[in-house]
Amino acid sequence: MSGATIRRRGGARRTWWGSWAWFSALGLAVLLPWIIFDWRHGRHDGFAVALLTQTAIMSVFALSYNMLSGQSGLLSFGHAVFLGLPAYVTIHVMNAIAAGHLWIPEELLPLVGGISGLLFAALFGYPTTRQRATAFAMITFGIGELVTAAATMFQGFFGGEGGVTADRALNTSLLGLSYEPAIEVYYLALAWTVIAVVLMRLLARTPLGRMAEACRDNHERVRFLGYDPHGIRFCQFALSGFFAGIAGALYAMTYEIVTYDAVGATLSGNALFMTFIGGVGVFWGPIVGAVLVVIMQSWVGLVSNAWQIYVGVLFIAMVMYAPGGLAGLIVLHGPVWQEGRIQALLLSYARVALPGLLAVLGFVALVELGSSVMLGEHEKGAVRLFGGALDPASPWLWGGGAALLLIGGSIARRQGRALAARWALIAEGTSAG
Amino acid sequence: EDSIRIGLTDPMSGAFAQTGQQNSQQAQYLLDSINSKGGALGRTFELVTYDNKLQPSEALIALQSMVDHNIPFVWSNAGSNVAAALIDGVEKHNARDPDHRVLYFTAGSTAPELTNEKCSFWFFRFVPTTEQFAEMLVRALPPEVKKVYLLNPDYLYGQAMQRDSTKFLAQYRPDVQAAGNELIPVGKVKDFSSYIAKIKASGAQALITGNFGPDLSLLIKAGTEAGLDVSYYTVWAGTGGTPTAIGPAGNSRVFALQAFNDNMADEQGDAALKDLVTRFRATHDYDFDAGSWRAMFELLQAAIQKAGSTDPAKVAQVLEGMTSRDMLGHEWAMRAEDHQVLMPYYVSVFTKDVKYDSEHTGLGWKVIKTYEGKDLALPTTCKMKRPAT
Amino acid sequence: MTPALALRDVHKSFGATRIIQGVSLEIRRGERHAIIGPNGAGKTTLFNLISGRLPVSSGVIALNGRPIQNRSPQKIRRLGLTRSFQIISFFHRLSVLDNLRCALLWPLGYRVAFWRLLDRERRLNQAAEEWLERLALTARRDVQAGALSYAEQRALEIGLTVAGGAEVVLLDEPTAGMDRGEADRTTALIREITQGKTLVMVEHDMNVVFGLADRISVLVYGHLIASGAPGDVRGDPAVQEAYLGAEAA
Amino acid sequence: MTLQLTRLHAYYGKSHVLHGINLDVGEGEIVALLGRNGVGRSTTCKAIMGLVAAKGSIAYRGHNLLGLRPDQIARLGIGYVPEDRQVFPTLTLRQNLELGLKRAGRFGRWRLEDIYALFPNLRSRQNVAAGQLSGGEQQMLAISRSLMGDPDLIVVDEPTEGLAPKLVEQVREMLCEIARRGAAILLIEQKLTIALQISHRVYVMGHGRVVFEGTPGEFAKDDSVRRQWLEV
Amino acid sequence: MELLLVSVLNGLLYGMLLFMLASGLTLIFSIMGVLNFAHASLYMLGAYFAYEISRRVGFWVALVIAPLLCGLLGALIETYGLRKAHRHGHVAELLFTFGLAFIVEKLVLMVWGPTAVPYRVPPELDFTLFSVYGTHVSAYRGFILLISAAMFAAIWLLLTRTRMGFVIQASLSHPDMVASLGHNVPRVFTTVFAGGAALAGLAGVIGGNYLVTEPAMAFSMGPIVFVVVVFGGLGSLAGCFIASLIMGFVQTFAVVLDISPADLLARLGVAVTPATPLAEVLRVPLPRIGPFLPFLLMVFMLLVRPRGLLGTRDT
Ligand SMILES: Nc1ncnc2c1ncn2[C@@H]1O[C@H](COP(=O)(O)OP(=O)(O)OP(=O)(O)O)[C@@H](O)[C@H]1O
Ligand SMILES: Nc1ncnc2c1ncn2[C@@H]1O[C@H](COP(=O)(O)OP(=O)(O)OP(=O)(O)O)[C@@H](O)[C@H]1O
Ligand SMILES: [Mg+2]
Ligand SMILES: [Mg+2]
Repeated sequence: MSGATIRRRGGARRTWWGSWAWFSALGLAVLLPWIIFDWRHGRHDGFAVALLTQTAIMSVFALSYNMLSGQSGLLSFGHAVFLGLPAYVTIHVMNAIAAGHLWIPEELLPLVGGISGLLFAALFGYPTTRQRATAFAMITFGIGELVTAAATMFQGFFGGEGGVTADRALNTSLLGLSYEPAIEVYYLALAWTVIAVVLMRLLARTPLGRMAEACRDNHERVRFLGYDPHGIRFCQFALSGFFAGIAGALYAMTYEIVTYDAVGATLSGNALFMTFIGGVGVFWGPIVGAVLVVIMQSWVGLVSNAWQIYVGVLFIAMVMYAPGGLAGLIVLHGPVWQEGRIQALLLSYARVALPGLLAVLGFVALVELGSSVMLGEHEKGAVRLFGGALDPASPWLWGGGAALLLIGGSIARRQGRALAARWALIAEGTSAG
Repeated sequence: EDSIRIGLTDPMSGAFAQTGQQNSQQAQYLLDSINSKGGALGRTFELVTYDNKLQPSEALIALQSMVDHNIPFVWSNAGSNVAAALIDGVEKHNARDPDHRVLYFTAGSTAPELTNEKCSFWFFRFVPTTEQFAEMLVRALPPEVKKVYLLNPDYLYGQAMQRDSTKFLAQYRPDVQAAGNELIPVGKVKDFSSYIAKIKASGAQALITGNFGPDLSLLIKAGTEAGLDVSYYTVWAGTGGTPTAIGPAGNSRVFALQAFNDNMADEQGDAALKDLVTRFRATHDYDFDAGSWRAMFELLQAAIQKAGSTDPAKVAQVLEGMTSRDMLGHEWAMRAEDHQVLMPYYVSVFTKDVKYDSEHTGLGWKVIKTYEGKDLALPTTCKMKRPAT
Repeated sequence: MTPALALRDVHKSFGATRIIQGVSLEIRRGERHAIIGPNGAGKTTLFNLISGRLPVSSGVIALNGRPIQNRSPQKIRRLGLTRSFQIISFFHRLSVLDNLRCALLWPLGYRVAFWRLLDRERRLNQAAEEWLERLALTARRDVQAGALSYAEQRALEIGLTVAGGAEVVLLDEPTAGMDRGEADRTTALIREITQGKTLVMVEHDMNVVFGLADRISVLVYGHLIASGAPGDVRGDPAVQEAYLGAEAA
Repeated sequence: MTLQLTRLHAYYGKSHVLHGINLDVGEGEIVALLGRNGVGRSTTCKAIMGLVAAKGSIAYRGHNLLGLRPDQIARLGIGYVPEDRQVFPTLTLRQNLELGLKRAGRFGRWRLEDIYALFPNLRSRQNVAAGQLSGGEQQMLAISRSLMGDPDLIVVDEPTEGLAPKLVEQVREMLCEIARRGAAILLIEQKLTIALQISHRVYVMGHGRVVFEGTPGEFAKDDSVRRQWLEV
Repeated sequence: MELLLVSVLNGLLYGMLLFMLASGLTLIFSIMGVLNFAHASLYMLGAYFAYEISRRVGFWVALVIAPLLCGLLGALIETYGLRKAHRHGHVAELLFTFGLAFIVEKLVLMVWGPTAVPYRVPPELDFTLFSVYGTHVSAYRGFILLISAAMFAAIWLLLTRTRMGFVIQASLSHPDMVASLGHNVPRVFTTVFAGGAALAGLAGVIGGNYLVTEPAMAFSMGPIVFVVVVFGGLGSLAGCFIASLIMGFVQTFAVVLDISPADLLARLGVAVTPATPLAEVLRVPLPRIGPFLPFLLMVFMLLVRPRGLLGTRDT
C-alpha cells in the first residue's frame, strides 16, 4: 500500500512538471507564427510557417517511428513507406473530392491517411514483423528500396517523376476555412499533431504498449507469458503505420504534391535521425529531434552549403557526449533541478559554453572558408558569414579561425572535465537524497 | 530596391551538388557580364541560391523563403520532379497571394509534360524537352545505321525518351530497326557488361541513350572495354564529369546533344563570345556548358526592360512570343502557347580534333549538326489559363 | 483422474545426439514433483519440450489429458502450463511492477488491448500489488528489474512464472547460487505460492528437493531410472551411484 | 606471497562496495572466501581481474595490478572463473577452450586430454555451441577454460553452483589437483563443507569488509562467526 | 549459346567485383557486428588516394599505399571514435558512421571537387586478355578477379589461422571475459577494423578506375554491398562470397532473359491487356527490375531465413 502512495506522489509531481512543459510547448507552437510575423508587409513569414508545419508533421512521423525503434526495439530503415504511400492515397482522395466523386470534410483528411497507413503497414508488416533485429532492419530497408523503385517506375498511381498534385482548397471544410493560406494548414496540422501525440502517449501506457516494451527487452520470455511476440510486433507496427499515415496526409495537404521522395531513403533516414538524436528513452525525445533536424536541414541547409559537415559533427558529438539523445541529456538534469542544485552547475556550464562557443565559431569559419575556396565560390569575391563579407584569401581569417578553434577547444575541454567532476559530485548528492 | 533578384534553387549539397554548384557559378559568371553592361532598368541582377537537395518538399520551402524576401524570379534546373512541384506551388501561390506573385523558369527540367499538361502562365522553359531530344538524336543518325539499340533510365523521363525515340524512328527513319529496348534504374547497375553483351548480340550499330552521370560513363566504359562497335548517341555525355570518366576511349564514338560548347566560339569567330569562353576557362576547371544561358538572361533582361518593371505578370506577358538572337546568330523564340523556348541545339562528337578540350581529357566537343529552334517545334497540348488582368 | 501432466515415450535428439530417450512420466494434480539428475542429463531439455520451447522428436506430452507436444509456448501457456528459466530471463528495462503486470495481462484477458490504460485497470494493479507483497518486492516496485540484487531477481523470476495463475508450474533450478538462508526463504516462498498447484522442478540442492518434493524422479542421460517418494529414491543404490555420490552417505 | 590485497576499495559507479579488504594468498595455497549473498566476494574477484574501479593495492608477485588492463593481469598468470560462467555461446565448446590459451597451440600444465579425462562429458560435447550446453556443462567448461591459460593463481567464483552432488565431488578433487600442480587458488564457495575440506585458510566477509581470517580449524571452532556472518 | 557463355563469364566477373566491394564490410559488419555506414566512404577515399598517388608515382605504388592509408584511417576511427560508440549499442554506431560518411563526402567534395576525377586503368593492364565470340575481356577484369580471390584467401586465413575471429565473436557476448583470458580485445578490434578499412581502400583502388571516381560513388555503392553481406549471412565469409556470385549471376541473367509476368500468363492462356488490374506491373520485363532483384532476394531470404544464406547468428 505504501508503494502506491509513493507512486502517486511521484506520479503527480511528474505530471505537473510534464503538463506544464507540454502546455507551454503547445502555447509556443500556437503563438510562434504571430511572434515572427512580418510586420513590414503585414503577412505571415511564409518560411517560418513552412518550417513550423514541417516540424509538426515530422514530430508525428518521428514519434510513430519511435513506436517501433524505442518501444518495440525494431530498427526500421524504410519507415518513409508508411508516410509516402498514405500521402499518395490522400492526394488521390483530394483529387477525387475536388472532382466531386467523394465528400470528406477537409479536417478529417488526415484520418484517410491514417487508415491507409494502417492498411499498408498491416500488409507489409505481417510478414516483416515475423523477424526482428538485423533481419527486420534489412527487410524494411529492402522494402523501402523496392517501393521507391516502384514509385519511379509506375506512373498510374505514383504519377512518375512529377508526382501527383492536388489543390487543398476543397471547399469541404467543417469550419468554413478555405485552407488556402499556409497558416490555416499549419493550425490544422498542429491540431492533428496534438491529437496524434496524445494518442501515442496514451498508447504507450496500454497493455499493448507495455508488452511491446517487454518484447523489446526479452522477446522469448513473452511467449511463456501467453503472448505471441509476432502479434505484438505486428499490432505495434500497424498502429505506427497509422500515425505515420496521418503525417503523410498532412504532408500531402501541406505541399499539395507527392513525389517518390516521400517514400524514399532520405526521409526514412530522417525518421531515424530525429528519433535517436532526440532520444528514444523519453517519450517526447523524438519531438525535440524533429525540431532540431528540420532546423538543421532546412535552415542551415539554406544558409550554408557545408551543412553536411555540421550534421556529421553533430551526430558524432551526440554519440560521444549524449548517447541518450537530447532528451536524455535534459532528463538527466531533472533531479538536479528539482533539488535546486542547478545553480551550482550554471557557472561550470558557462565556463564550458563560452570557450565552446568560440571553438564552434572558429570551426564554422574554417569550414565555410574551406568550402568556399574549394568550390571556387570565391570568384564571387567574398564569403558571406556572420552577416559580413569575408575575403577567403586572407590568411588572417584562416589563422583566426584555427586559433579560435584550438584555444577555445582546449579551454572547453579542460573546463568540460571540471564540469564532469562537478556533475559526479552533485549527482552523488541527489541519488543519496 | 536596388538589385533585381533571381532565386536559384538547385541541389547544392549531396549527391547532385555538382549540378547546383556549377549552375550557380556559371549563372553568376553570365550575370556579371550582363550587369557590367548595365543590367535592366538601371538595376543589376543578383543571384540568390537556395539548396533543395533535389527534393520537391525542400524546393517548396525554398520557394516560401523567396516569397518572404519578395524575390520575383524563381529559377531551378535539376529535376523535373522539383520543377513540377514548383510549377504547382507557384501557380497556387500566385492565385492565393496575388500581391506577391512570382515568375518561375527553368533551364534544366526537360519533362515534356511541364509545358503540356502541367503548363502554366507563370512558368517558362528555356531548354528543349526530352521529346525534342529524342527527335534530335534520331535525326542525327547517319544513313548507314540500320539497327539501333535504345537504353534509358527507368523513370518518367527515360520512359518518355524511349517512347519518343521509337516514335521518331518510325517517322524519320522507317529503314532503321530498333534492335533492343532497355530501361535501367538510375545508379543501381555497377557492371554494364551484361547489357553490352546483349547489345552486341543484337547487332546494333548505334545506341541511343538518355542516361546521364555515372550510369552513362559506366555504360560507355564497359562498351569500349568489351570492344563493342557502336556509336553512342547521348543526350548528356557533355555534362560535367562524364567526359573525364569516358576518357580517350570514347574518341569519335560518343555523340552528345548540346546547347553550347567551348569550341563554338572559335568556329563562329565572335570576339565577345571568344573572350567570354577563354576567361571562363581560365578561372574554372570544367566546361562552360551553360553558355547558352546568356541568351536566356538576355531575353529576361529585354522583357523586364520592355515591361518597365519586375512585376511578374507584366514580365510574363512581354516574354510571351518574344524573340532574340544569341551570340552565334541563331534565333531564340519564347512560344506563347506553352512558354516553351524554341532555341538552337547541336549534336557534337567527342574527338581529339578540337581546339579546346573538355575537362583536360585531350578530347573535346565538335559540332557536327545544328538544329534551328523552328526545326524543333513540336505540337503542344497546353491549355494555358491566363490571369484575368 | 487424468494426471496434470503426462509424458509418454518422449524422445529428443539434436542431430545424431540423443538427449531424451524414451521418458514416460505422470504427474498428479496438486503434487510437488522434483526431477534430479546429473548435469547434462536432459532435465532442462525436458522442460523445454514440455513448455514448447523445443519440438519433440517423438512421443506424447499431455496436459490435463490434452496433447501439447510441438505446440507453441504461448499456446501451452494459455492451456495452463508455465515455466521459469535456469538463467534469469525477464524484462530488464521495465520496472518490477510492470514485469509482474506483463505476467498478469494475458491470464486476466487483456490480450493486445490498446484502448485501455494500464494504470486505470484496478483488477490488474491490485493483483500486481499483491504479488509484490508476496514476493517481498513492494519496496522495489518502481525499480528497473535489471537493477535488482541477485536474490531479488530470483524472486522476481519465480513471481513472473507463477503470477499468471497457471495450474502447472515448472521451475528450473530456482535456488541456484543462493546461500543457505536465501535458499530456505525461497523454498518457503515456493511452497506458499504453489499451494494447490502442480509443481515440477529441477534442482541440485538436496535440501530444497527433500524439503519440497512429494515425489522425485531421477533422470540420467535421457532415461528415467527411478521415480518415487523421497525416502525411496534416496535409498536407491542406482541413484546414489549415478547422482548423489558421497553426499548421500 | 603470491597475491596480496591491501586496503582494497571497489566501486560500481557511485556505489561503494568494498571497504578496505586485506587478504593474501600464498604460493600453492587454497584460500576460501566466504560470506552471504551480496557481501562483495565476486566484486573482490573482479577487482583482482581489473574489471571494476578500485583503490588501495593489489600486489601480485611484485606487480601492482591496479591500473593494469584485464588482459595484462591475465598474462601475469592469473586465471578467472566468473560466477555467471560467461561461456561464449556461439563458439563450440572446443573453441571456447582454445580461447583460454594465451597463445594458440601453446599448452601448459593442462592439455585438452587432462580436461576431458576429468570431465568425460565435455569430450562428447566438443563440437556443440557452448550456448546449447547444459548449465552444469557450462560450469565445467568455464573452469576448464581458465586452466588452459596455465595460471599460477586461479580465482574461482562459485565453481559448484548448479552442479549435481556427484560432480561437486569431482570439482573438489579437481581443485585439489590444481593446487597439487602448483597453482594457488582463491576460492569463493557457497558450500561450506567443501570450502572447509580443501582450503588451507579461510576468510569471511561481511558488509564489504573481512570479518574473520584463520584456518578451517579455527573457523570450525568459532561458532559466532558462522552464526553472525554466514547463516540467517 | 554465345550469349549464354558470355553471360556466364559476365556473371562470374560481376560477382567477383561485388565480392571485392563487400569483403571489407563482411569483416566489419558481419564479423565485428558493427553497422558501418562509413564503409563506402573508405572505399571512396581509397579511390581518391589511389588517384593522387598514381598520378604522381604510379598505380602499383598506389595499390599498396592507398589501402594502407585507409587502414591507418580505420585504426584511428576505431580507436578514437567507434570504440566509444560501440559501447552505446548499434544505433550509436550507426549514427557515428553516418556522421562520418557525411563528413567524408563533403571533404572529398571540397578537396577534389564535384566532378569525376580522371583516375584511369594503368596502361600495363589496359589490354584485352582474351575474347569470347568477339566480346573482349580486358586484363583489368582478370586483375579484379585475381584480387578478389586474393582478398577471399587473405580474410579466410586471417579468420581461420589466427584466433582473431573467435576473439571477436566471443567479445560480442562477453568482452570482459575475453580480456580476462588474456586477450587484448581493443587491439584485436582495431586491427580487424583497420583490416576492413584497408580492404575497402583496396576495393576503392581497384574499383575506382574500373568504375567512376566521383563524390557520389560512396552513396551509390553502399546499399548493394549491404545487401550482399546480409544475404550471405552475418558472420560468414563463405556466405558473402556465394552471395556475391549469386547476385552477380542473377543480375546478369536478368538482363538477358527478356520475359515478364504477362508473358508467363500468356503462356497459361491469360492475356494481359491494359485493362487488366495491375497491367502496368505485370508487363514489367525482367531486365527492367534486374538491379532490384538483389533487394527482392534479400527480403525473401530474410523472411524465411533470418540468418541469411550461411549465417552463424541471427542478429
Ligand atoms: N540445441 C542443442 N544442440 C545440441 N546439444 C544440445 C542442445 N541443447 C542441449 N543439448 C545437450 O543436451 C544435453 C542435456 O542438456 P540439458 O540442458 O537438458 O541438461 P540438464 O539436465 O538441464 O543439465 P544441468 O543440470 O547441467 O542444467 C546436454 O549435454 C547439452 O549439451
Ligand atoms: N554491476 C553492478 N552494479 C552495481 N552494483 C552491483 C553490481 N554488481 C554487484 N553489485 C552490488 O555489489 C554488492 C556486492 O556484489 P557481489 O556480486 O560482489 O556479491 P557476492 O558476495 O558475490 O554475492 P553473490 O552471492 O550474490 O554472488 C551487492 O550489493 C550487489 O548488489
Ligand atoms: Mg539444466
Ligand atoms: Mg558472487
